[in-house]
Amino acid sequence: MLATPTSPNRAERMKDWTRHLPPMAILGPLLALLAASAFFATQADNFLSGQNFSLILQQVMVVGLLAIGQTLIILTAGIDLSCGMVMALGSIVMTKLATEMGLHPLLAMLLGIGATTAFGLLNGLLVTRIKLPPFIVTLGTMNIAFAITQIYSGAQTITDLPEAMTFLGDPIMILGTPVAGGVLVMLALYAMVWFALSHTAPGRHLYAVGNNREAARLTGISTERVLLTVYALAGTFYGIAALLSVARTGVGDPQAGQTENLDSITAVVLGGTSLFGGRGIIVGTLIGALIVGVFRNGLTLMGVSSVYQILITGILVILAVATDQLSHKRA
Amino acid sequence: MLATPTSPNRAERMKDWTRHLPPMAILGPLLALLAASAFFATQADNFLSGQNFSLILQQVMVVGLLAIGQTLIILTAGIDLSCGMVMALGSIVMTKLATEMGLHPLLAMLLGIGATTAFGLLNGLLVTRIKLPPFIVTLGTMNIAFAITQIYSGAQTITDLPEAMTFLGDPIMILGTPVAGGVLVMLALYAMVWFALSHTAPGRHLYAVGNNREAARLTGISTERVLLTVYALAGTFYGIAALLSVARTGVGDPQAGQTENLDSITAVVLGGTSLFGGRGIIVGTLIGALIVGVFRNGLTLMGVSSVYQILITGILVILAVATDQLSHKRA
Amino acid sequence: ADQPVIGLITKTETNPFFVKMKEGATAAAKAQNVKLLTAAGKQDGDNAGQVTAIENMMAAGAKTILITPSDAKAIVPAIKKARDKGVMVIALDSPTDPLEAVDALFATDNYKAGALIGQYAKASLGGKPARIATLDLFPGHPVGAQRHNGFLKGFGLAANPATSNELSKPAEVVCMADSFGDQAKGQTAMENCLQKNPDINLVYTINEPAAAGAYKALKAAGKEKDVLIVSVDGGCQGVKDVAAGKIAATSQQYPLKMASMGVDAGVQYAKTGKKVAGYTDTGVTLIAGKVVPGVDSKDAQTGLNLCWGKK
Amino acid sequence: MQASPSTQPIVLQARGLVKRYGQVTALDGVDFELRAGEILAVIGDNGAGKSSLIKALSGALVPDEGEILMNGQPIHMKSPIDARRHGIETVYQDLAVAPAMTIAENLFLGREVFKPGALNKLFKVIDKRRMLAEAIERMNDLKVGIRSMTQAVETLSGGQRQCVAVARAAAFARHVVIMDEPTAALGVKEGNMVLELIRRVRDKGLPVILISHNMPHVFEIADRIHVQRLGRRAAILNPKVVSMSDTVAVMTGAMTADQLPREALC
Amino acid sequence: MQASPSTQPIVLQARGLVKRYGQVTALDGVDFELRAGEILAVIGDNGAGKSSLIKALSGALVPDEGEILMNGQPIHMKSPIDARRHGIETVYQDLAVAPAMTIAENLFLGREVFKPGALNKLFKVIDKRRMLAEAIERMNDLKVGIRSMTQAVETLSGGQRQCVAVARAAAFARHVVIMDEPTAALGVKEGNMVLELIRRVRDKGLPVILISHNMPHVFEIADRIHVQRLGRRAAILNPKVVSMSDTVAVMTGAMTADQLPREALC
Ligand SMILES: Nc1ncnc2c1ncn2[C@@H]1O[C@H](COP(=O)(O)OP(=O)(O)OP(=O)(O)O)[C@@H](O)[C@H]1O
Ligand SMILES: Nc1ncnc2c1ncn2[C@@H]1O[C@H](COP(=O)(O)OP(=O)(O)OP(=O)(O)O)[C@@H](O)[C@H]1O
Ligand SMILES: [Mg+2]
Ligand SMILES: [Mg+2]
Repeated sequence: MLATPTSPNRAERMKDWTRHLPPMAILGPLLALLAASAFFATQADNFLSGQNFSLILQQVMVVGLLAIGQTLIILTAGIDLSCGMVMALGSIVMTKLATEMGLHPLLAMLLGIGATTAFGLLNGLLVTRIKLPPFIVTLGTMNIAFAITQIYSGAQTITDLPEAMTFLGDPIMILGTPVAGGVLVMLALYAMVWFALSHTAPGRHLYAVGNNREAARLTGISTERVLLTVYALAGTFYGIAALLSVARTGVGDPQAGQTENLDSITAVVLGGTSLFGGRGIIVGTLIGALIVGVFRNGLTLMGVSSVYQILITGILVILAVATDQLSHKRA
Repeated sequence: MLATPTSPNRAERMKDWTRHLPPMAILGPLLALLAASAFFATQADNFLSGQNFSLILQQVMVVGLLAIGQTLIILTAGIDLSCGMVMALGSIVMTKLATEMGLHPLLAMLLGIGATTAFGLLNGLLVTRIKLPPFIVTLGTMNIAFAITQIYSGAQTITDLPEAMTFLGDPIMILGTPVAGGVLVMLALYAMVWFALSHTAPGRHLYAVGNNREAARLTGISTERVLLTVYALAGTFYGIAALLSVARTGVGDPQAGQTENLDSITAVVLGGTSLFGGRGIIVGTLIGALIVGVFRNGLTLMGVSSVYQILITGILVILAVATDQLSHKRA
Repeated sequence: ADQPVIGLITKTETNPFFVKMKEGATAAAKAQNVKLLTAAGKQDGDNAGQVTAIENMMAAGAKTILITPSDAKAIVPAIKKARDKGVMVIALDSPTDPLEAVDALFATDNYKAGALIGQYAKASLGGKPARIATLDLFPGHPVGAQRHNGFLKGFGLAANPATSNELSKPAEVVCMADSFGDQAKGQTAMENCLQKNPDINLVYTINEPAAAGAYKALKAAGKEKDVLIVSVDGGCQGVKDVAAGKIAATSQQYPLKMASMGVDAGVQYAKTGKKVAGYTDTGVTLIAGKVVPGVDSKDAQTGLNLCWGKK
Repeated sequence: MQASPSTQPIVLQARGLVKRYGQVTALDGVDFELRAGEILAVIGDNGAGKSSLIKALSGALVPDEGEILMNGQPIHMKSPIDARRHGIETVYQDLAVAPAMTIAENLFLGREVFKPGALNKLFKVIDKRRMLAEAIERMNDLKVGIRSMTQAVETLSGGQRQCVAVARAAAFARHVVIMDEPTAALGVKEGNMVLELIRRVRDKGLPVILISHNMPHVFEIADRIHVQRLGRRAAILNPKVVSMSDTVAVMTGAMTADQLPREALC
Repeated sequence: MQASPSTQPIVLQARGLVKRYGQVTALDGVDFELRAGEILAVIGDNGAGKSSLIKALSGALVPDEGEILMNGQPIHMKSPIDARRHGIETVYQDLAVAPAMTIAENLFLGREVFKPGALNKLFKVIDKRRMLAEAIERMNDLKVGIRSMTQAVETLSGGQRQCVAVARAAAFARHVVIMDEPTAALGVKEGNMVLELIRRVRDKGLPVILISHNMPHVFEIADRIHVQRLGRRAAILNPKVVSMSDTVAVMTGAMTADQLPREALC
């Protein structure tokens, strides 16, 4: 209030209004992750080992990277259904250029990331210039990217890649545990994006755009540029995801990415980011991706068949978000 | 304005504000449908025949019926990712009960529709009671319904159905053209839903809830009940879709419905219904479903391979909505 | 007179196996001057999409339809309707259930393909107790079940018959996971299986991409020498992997042959009105890196000559 | 025109209403009385609990404690539908209209007129023509002249929307009309017209509860003033006696009700 | 304190602005002048084009015709950023705040303070601590006391939000502050505080454009009154001379400017 002796009553009332602060927001997902880990540790012998955790990290690195781009887009109140397919396109472009065209692997990798960035930019242009809902835009580009991937690759897996393209899949020993280089790339990118989102002006502008687009515009933020940048940047992350998926599997696979669309959204949502935009923390997404990875790994170790794994994933998604919702409920 | 001599200027200003009236809203999709039909008529010999149109209708009848439920949900500003899986569950329940349990076909059909309605109700309860976003809820129930379908059917297709379960797939001669009974059911349901949406109080309430939920609540509409009814009713339509899919294919197929989730959303969007709720006409959805059907049929007749069909569908979705958007743009 | 019209409906047009099949058919059609229409389901298991395709092809005047059924049972009523209208329907690659639902079947027996690698694996292991991991397709898919169950049968274990879509799980199978026929998912599945059971010594995979993924996981764990991988398909890449010792053995199938036989039959029907009938086994060949006594196999070079895909 | 308000019977009454949001206490045991045929203004600082009080009286909010009586009988309202059944109509601060729907539809939202015939009643088939005719008639009754009743509300200016909301309440209320800041967004002319509308409603014999921050409006039109402060009723003032500055003093807590002359209270 | 406004130099000027929305003409050739050090009130009926005028002056809207001059120089503003560069700050009618972000962040939104060092500048690394300190300082300057600058704006009451928006404009403006109905949603006390804040801004030497429907507020605070009607300027009135009722008459078109005594105009 203005500088008047506000009644203590009023002041007290205010206190509780204070929304859960950022660190609180990832508390839920973090607890879920720990609970799940504890559960599996008691159920499966081989779950609790540094090596298994490094394995899980490695298994989530591709989805984890896709989910960075997905988080950025969801923070602006958008959604991207095309991310997996765009990634597949990127992996085909880079592997095909490196093998059949004989380009230098590094150049091929850059061109592959360029292709996914271009696709992201296309999404962004359709969203900002023609003002189409992101759901529709990416529903369309999902099909387009898939078709181009198939046509360009002739539906053939691309093999015999140069060593330089797959070294990120090779393990590096850290504290006696082998960790894939790609995992380190993923963790580094999460740290960078976290810093950019919370400590730089463009990061804060992204939140503002997702929170109240018109207000952001009126305070002088170029919302179009923010959105375009976000979609293009998401495309870049999908390109890096393509790189990691190529490094991990050692091939360019035109069939990749088909389930990753929804997986990445699931990770973001489990990580506590709101689908309405403007609220969420990137680290939550990493935790969300890990939750999915831990469940898939743990359930397999327990010998649960895949149909039941799907069932459990479905229940998990609803339960996680419901718990979050109920705990946030004021009234 | 209040009863004062408002300046003619003011009155004139008002005129243009008048939004496109309902019939205008489906003009775009209708023109698109006609244009597509005209195009294919020139490109493929066998396209322009009553029999081929009856065929297209028959091919869209399942998606068309799912899209009725989807439209209702989208009109309330929701979305349903689970519809196809719920339909598959329904078709398994009804066929299994009719064959292995030996229930009377009619009873089995009713129980199948009951199962899908129950699933719709579950979606509705999660959306209204725990206030979860429909996207998350149906992402979860999509997995759950799929898993239950697989477990319950043992992943086996169910065959040897009683005649009474498939008669809706049989053709009826109308004006010398064979038309599947299911098509008539679909058309009748579209007519009924159109009437209910535009001429009954619950229909108008549905629009009000989608348009401004809080306002609807304050004017005394029980928004919870409206939403619950919509989700449950959508479930019922998915059950009827299950019936038609069983009638059409003659089997209970646990793999059914996987592509129909997005197909039904595509139909709704092509039909001009807004994903933000409150605006749209059910007949537009039928036209949207037909556009997809005409393209698939026409492209196949032209001998276009399916990868290119996917590409064209992707472009089509964006183009259709973009045209709609650009034509509506004021300023 | 009019060109005869022949329709080819595959499960998808994104699986290399079916892409090759389509190429074979296209080539044969060109050679014989027939109009070939192609269509596919939107994804593996999309029966409704195949039904739609049958109808559209009939509307386009096809008198012969070649189809690789996504769902052996579910497609039957639609095929019956087509045949009632005088269309000759030939199943390629996979049978319908019942078999007689089509005029003819040009196919490999997936159950038998599984059985061959099962027998090979049994012989290779010698008397050693088997600890098996299976990397299957995805829930509910018939081909996944046939190959899996056939493999177990060939290995001498109790297994469901060819008609079942359910995967058997005898005690020797210590880990079962879905690979979706995809390399990345196959790798993840293998990693988790190894974590669960480090002493796995035999891996069955639904196809060669999954096998490649499994190999990568094994190699990362330093176990690629101790574990036998067997697979099905016989694509060129897979055969190369056999030659390289990554995959011990694979059952090779012949999509091009199926397709060209189908087109030939269609042309014959158009010209003479004579339908083909019955089951023609287009053959499965066991391609193995090492010969083991008691099991017939061909070497990788033979496989490479006959393989489909990019040679 | 109107009788001396304080002798009129009490139509709507609330006793000791409490409403907490988490640890925020919006209503802290507020009492309230509305008498027949009067315009009762409710004033108070931002956050004093005016809207919360009104929401409790209109069924949009269920109080944690306390009771509400209509004509001396306790009533329990769980939703706005219940309030409506008791003849209470409300104009909310954030106008409760569906922008994409027409004016006529908005007027009748939640109380559609059905076509005659049992079947039509059963299926709740609405009589669009009659609703349109009635909308025009009722708006004319209240001298609100809007060109076309079939235009969407989103095509109206803020002032026109306000008029629609006020007219809706005025047209359908049987016992009480509640208005939460009906003139806040309006220009001078439009504001005066809404005041005129409120008078006309009162003259139809309906008591009106009016929430407003606009003191001149309040003093121009109110028969009694309920002053809300910190979730309670601080005083009931007589605008014919008390001064505007004293009223503001009570409202802000600078003065208590006892410091006022007795005739200022009522 | 302030010199006679009509002799002061013109800071911001608009000539013949036209803005059409489809066939709706929101601005119909409006002229406008703001002089140094004055509070200029803009009044008019709903839909008269006040907000549109203000949006044109603040870069939120590009007029179809006409020109805008600052200190006699034509300026072209294509977005609010341009206006800000020219030292024009605006408080919009529908408060432009990001509810989930903190008060400090909202204050600095779009003009974050970066940490020192070239690298930090390059990556636009924000200096949270300095922004917080500055936020407190600037709010204190304006005697706005909010408990914690790190609480989210959505936890504030309507009045507090309004204060944040006003304070933001006042704290950062270099040439002109524009306020579109800053007191509309406020109670008496809060409203008076915002008026006080506006006076303080003027006393810092900044001219203020104030849009308001609240006549008493306008007459209390304005140095000159710009009356907007049907998309044009109907008159410029001197609140010290003209009566409130005459002003309303001009606003509603019941009277034209020529019918007023000459000294009422300025
Ligand atoms: N839904 C809610 N959740 C939490 N607190 C609320 C809610 N609604 C109101 N409050 C709080 O309750 C108190 C009373 O609010 P109310 O809206 O009744 O005030 P008011 O007198 O109408 O104020 P105004 O004049 O600004 O409209 C305020 O402190 C407000 O912040
Ligand atoms: N985005 C828009 N599209 C179409 N018409 C508009 C738009 N914005 C304003 N108008 C119209 O332009 C005219 C002037 O509007 P403006 O908002 O400037 O009025 P105002 O004087 O600020 O009114 P108020 O006092 O209600 O805020 C009105 O007729 C309004 O309906
Ligand atoms: Mg209020
Ligand atoms: Mg305005």
